[in-house]
Amino acid sequence: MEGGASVAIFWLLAALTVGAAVAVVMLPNIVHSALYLVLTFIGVAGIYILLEAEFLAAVQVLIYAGGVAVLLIFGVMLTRRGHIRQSNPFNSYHVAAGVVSLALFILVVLALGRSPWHAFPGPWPEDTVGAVAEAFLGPYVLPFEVAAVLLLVGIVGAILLAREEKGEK
Amino acid sequence: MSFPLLTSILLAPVIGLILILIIPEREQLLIKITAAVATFVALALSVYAYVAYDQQLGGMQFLEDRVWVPAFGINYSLGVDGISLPMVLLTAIVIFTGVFASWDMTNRIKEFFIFLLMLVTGVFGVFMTRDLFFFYLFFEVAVIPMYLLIGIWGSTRKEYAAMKLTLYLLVGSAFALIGIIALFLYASNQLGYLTFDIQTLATVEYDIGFQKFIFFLMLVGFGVLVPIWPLHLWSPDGHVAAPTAVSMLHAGVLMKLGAYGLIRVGVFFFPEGAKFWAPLIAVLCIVNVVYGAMIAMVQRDLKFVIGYSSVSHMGYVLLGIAALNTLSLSGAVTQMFAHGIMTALFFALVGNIYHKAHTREIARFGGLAHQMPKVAAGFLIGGLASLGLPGLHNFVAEFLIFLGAFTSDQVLWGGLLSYRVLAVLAISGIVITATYVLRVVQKTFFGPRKAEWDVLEDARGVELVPIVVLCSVLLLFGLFPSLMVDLINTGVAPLVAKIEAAKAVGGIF
Amino acid sequence: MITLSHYLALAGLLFVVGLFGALAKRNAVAVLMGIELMLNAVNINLVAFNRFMNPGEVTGQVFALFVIVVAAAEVAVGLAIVINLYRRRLATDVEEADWLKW
Amino acid sequence: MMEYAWLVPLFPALAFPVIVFVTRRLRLLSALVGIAAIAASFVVSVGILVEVLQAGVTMEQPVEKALNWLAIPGPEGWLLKIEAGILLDPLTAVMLVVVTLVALLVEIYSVGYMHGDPGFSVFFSYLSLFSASMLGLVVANNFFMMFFFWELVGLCSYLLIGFYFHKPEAARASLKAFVTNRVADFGFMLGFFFLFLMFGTFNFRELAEAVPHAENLGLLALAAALVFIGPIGKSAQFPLHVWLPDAMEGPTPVSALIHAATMVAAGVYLLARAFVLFAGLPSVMLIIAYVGGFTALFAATIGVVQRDIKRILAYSTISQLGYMVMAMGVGSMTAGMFHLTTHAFFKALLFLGAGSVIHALNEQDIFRMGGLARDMKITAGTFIIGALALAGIPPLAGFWSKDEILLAAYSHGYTGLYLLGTVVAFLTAFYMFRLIFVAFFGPRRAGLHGHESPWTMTVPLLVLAVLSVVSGFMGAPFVAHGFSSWVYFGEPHHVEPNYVVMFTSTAVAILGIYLAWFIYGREAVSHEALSRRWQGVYRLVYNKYYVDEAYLWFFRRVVLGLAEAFNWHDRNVVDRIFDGVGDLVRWSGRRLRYLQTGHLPVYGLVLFAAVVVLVIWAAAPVIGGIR
Repeated sequence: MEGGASVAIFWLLAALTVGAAVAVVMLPNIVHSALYLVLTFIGVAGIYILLEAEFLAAVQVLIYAGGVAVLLIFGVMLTRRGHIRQSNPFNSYHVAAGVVSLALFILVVLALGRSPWHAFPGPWPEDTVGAVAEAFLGPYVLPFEVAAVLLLVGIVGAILLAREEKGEK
Repeated sequence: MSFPLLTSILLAPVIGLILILIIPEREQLLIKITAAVATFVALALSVYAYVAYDQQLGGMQFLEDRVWVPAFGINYSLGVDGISLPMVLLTAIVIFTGVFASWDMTNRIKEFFIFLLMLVTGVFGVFMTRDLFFFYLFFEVAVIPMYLLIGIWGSTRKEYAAMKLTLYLLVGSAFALIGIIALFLYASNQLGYLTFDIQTLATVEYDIGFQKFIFFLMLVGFGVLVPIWPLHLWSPDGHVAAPTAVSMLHAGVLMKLGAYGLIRVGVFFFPEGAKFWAPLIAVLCIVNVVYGAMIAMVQRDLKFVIGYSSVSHMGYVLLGIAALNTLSLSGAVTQMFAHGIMTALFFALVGNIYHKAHTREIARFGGLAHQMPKVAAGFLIGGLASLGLPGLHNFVAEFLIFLGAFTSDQVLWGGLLSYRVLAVLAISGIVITATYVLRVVQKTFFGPRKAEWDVLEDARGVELVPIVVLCSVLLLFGLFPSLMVDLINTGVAPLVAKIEAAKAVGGIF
Repeated sequence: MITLSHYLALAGLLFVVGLFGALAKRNAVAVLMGIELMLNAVNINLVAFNRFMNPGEVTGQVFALFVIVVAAAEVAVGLAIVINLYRRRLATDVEEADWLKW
Repeated sequence: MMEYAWLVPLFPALAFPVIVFVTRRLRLLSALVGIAAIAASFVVSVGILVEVLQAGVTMEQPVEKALNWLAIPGPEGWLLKIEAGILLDPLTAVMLVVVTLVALLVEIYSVGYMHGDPGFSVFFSYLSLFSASMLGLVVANNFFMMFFFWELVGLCSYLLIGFYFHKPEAARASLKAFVTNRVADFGFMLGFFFLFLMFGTFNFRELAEAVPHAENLGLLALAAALVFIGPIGKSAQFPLHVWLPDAMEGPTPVSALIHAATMVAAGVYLLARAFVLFAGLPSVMLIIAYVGGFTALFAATIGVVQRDIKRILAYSTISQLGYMVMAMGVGSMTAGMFHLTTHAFFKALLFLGAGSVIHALNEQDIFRMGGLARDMKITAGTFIIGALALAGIPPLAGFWSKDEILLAAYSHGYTGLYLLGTVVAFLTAFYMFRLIFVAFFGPRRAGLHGHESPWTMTVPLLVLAVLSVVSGFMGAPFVAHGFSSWVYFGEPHHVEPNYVVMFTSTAVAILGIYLAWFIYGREAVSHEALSRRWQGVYRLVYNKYYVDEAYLWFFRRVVLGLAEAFNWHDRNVVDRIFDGVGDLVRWSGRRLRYLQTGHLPVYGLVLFAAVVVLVIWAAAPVIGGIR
């Protein structure tokens, strides 16, 4: 990626992602929000590609855009009540939430501005997937197994919580 | 290491406790006999230890060491010296007579004796241990059963009193815990290695400011137990509510835990701190003595009178500690022993009366000497001991304390008030004590015979054991005080040497 | 030239938007979406740091992957709760689920 | 015999437990054990007296044997050394004989008097305990041991006064006696504490050497004054005399032994034993003299109007004790001790006589008695001898000892006290013979018919009567080396008789007797009329100048009031503060509850608001661009 093109692409992707995120948050219609969420996920995947984390981008698209977004859409469908157009209003504390978020953002930006990142773009291994795989089965084998157990528990829990009681309607 | 004497004293009640666990509830007599045997074994061994203690050698004897937690230098090390041996003997005597004093209890006596023996194990542990960690551990073991014993088997306002007592003691022990931990940390980085052994911790040179602060913590922590004046309110309520054996143990022994702790962990570690806080203790203990005695004069409940008299008498112990010289300190330790025996006697008798008459209201009593001559005689001996009659042990103790405080030339408020004046105020206590004790004796035992009380029968058989044992101890050490005072001197000598070596520090005021 | 702070700024912005979404929304599912955004922002951070600060290894990406795993499990359980809430109170309104109220 | 001196207190001390635990059931055996014990002590005491006088043991070179009772080692030598020891000199020997003799006679007398009383053997055990502690006090060789037995004697007086504990007045009287003595012991203890502070010892001999050249005279005077408070309480001097008249609630033998002859004399004995302390301090001597003098007059006036036979004798005892203390104050230890000795005999006689009367008539008010001279020949006879001795009619014992005191006062220049002494002598004669004329010679009143007491009661009376006559001669001036050459302070002095003093005191006594005969014997003037004329004075004196009421008021108002205030303060202030801490926690808990709104976003907001705050607080310098 030569310099000029990658800069443009970065700004493009950034705008895309943030715009979609703002849409997810602002739109009154929950379904629109869900769709824009998918868009945000894809934007993030793009950024991963820019950071040469291809495998991660693929996983992002696959799980987030494919799985999580779909799940959210299901959630939206299952809990529909009242008019869909007003299904995603703000709660009574949204002003305070806004203030806190803004304050946090300012702090983050200030902190970023002040801290001297001595980033040195060194050689990036070609094959990130192999490295990741070795990491998973190397030093991180325990977290890897624990993650598996976590998923299992998560699924069982979700089923238990969400299944309908007999006779309950 | 020959026969582990101290551990067997400590474990005798525990074994008794375990045996009682096994015995079914309905075998009431068997339970009582087991408790009696267990405490008798402890008593016999304590008497043997008392006799076998080599006074010329002095210092800690009958040593036992077993490593417990090497990482922190905690080891299960036992030993008794001139100060702790009389306390062990006192505990053994009081629990032995306590068991007999509660011979006619009926409801749930299995749990009662289990908690009682647990309590006494804790107290034995505190007096015997040479390890600061175990000191605190046994200290807590002694406090917790107290709550249950008062809460379940108590009398007037027992829940309130049990809760109040436990809160006071636990808050107090929290202060002491902070002090102990601070002491431990400070010492370990001075010594370079972690240890909880009292002897080695005492060799460390503590900085003055540190001493002043930590001694205050110890003063509050153990002062609650003694009790020192503002923190004393748990003891009258606790005494009144507690069943006989528990109030015997409570006033007879638990209060000495506080004073012993103050001496062993307070004065022994922080002589400069002690000198700094001594004026405060001296003034507060005068309030203890006079205030406690005056209040005892207007109490309507017999047990309240004794409760407040304990507050007043423990004021003398504090005066002994505050004067910080050989005479007063050996007087203080002697008073701890003497007062323990005397209060146990009082509570045994009051328990006896209460059990039969179902009331402790002095106004309703009168002429009980007609129906209960032996109890009356016992009560009179207890009363005479409490007002410091010569020939009984308390007189020797009080005499030493007064003489020690009187001859010490420490001053307060820049010379405005001297210890001599405080000693005079304390001595005036003996007049007030004489008044209220004999007034109670007169109102309760003398005067015309009341038909209402003809139903009461005198103490006989088992009930006589506490009266006889305690009275004879008071008389024995009253007529031959050197039997105990010489032993206590060997314990007090190193303490006083440390105090003398300490730099002269101006008092708090 | 795109430097590390650009990515971090982007992640920060995304995180803040997600936070606003989570705190300000009435619908529980929207709150979940907000949380998802925040998690993605974190992932960007991880990968960006890995790429710029420590390119030799892939620990950043491994962590990102774990975050994704956890996020997935979290959404599943979150939605199950929301559905359960919906079935119990026929509303996914966050302010009506106030059983913890004093 | 002297080396067995420690046996004297030991015999009765052993008798006490023997009676209480062994022979309590058998009444006569208990009495015999008691009497045998005190008799043994008496024999040893007489032996000691003889040996002391022959072997030339004088006041300067006493025999002392002691062993450590309680010793606390200090850096150099003993920090505190308390001995249990005996100190034998003529003073001790005389006191031993007096105490053991009177105790023996009283115990024999009690066999008859206490006959039929349920607590018969307990009474004898208490008497033995009392004799043991009194003898212990006499032989003590240091202040601590004396204080030790001093309080034990106070205890026995408490037990014996309250012997009829079913009588509420007796119970109150015993409490009053003990507490009053306790107040005095408080002062006494402070006194010898000061001495220990200054001289570092309690031992009398060491003090005798150290006191003369003490430098801080002010402190010494304070110590001496405080030590004198002990005798004020024990010998019932003003203002601590209130307990003695009430002590009459006890059985009469007790009054005779304890509240007439021995215990109350302990105070005077202490003054004699520690005379070196007072001798060098004129200011303290003056206090002692005037306290003694005033008490003598004060008590005599009250005695004149009392109606109860034992109360009259009680006030007479207080008055005579005042005499002895005055003698000490005036500087003549010999006169004080001599009067103590003779007084012990005739006052014991008077009390036992009164006991015999009470035993016969079961009545104590003299105005309800009458004509006893005819019905109880021996009691009446001995009683009259006792009265004559007390009044100071020569040649009886009272005359010589009282004369010596008046002579001492006169010769040492205390003319005021001499006159006061003479007035008291007059009053003494008057109230004693008022009693005799009303009780013994008047018509038989209220149908009470006396009958003579059994021999166990009359023999002691006779012995004491003989002693009342004989004991005077040992101190009389014409005797070569009499009492004054044995018991003295400084150097033995020989008393040359001063006939003027002798004559005036006898004349005054006879005047008193005549006046008593005139009012009560011939009833020329009715005493009711007299008392009505001076009604105000009469009522004031009859009610003992309301001293008792004042103390009672003080105790009930001030002491109990203060106690109630403390009690209220304890319950409401201190307790409320600590309970308040508990309530505070509960109150604040109720307030903080409202933070939990239950809304999810609120929790999130609080969380992140806190994050913001923390970041600002922590990273302020970074963000602020300082670093």
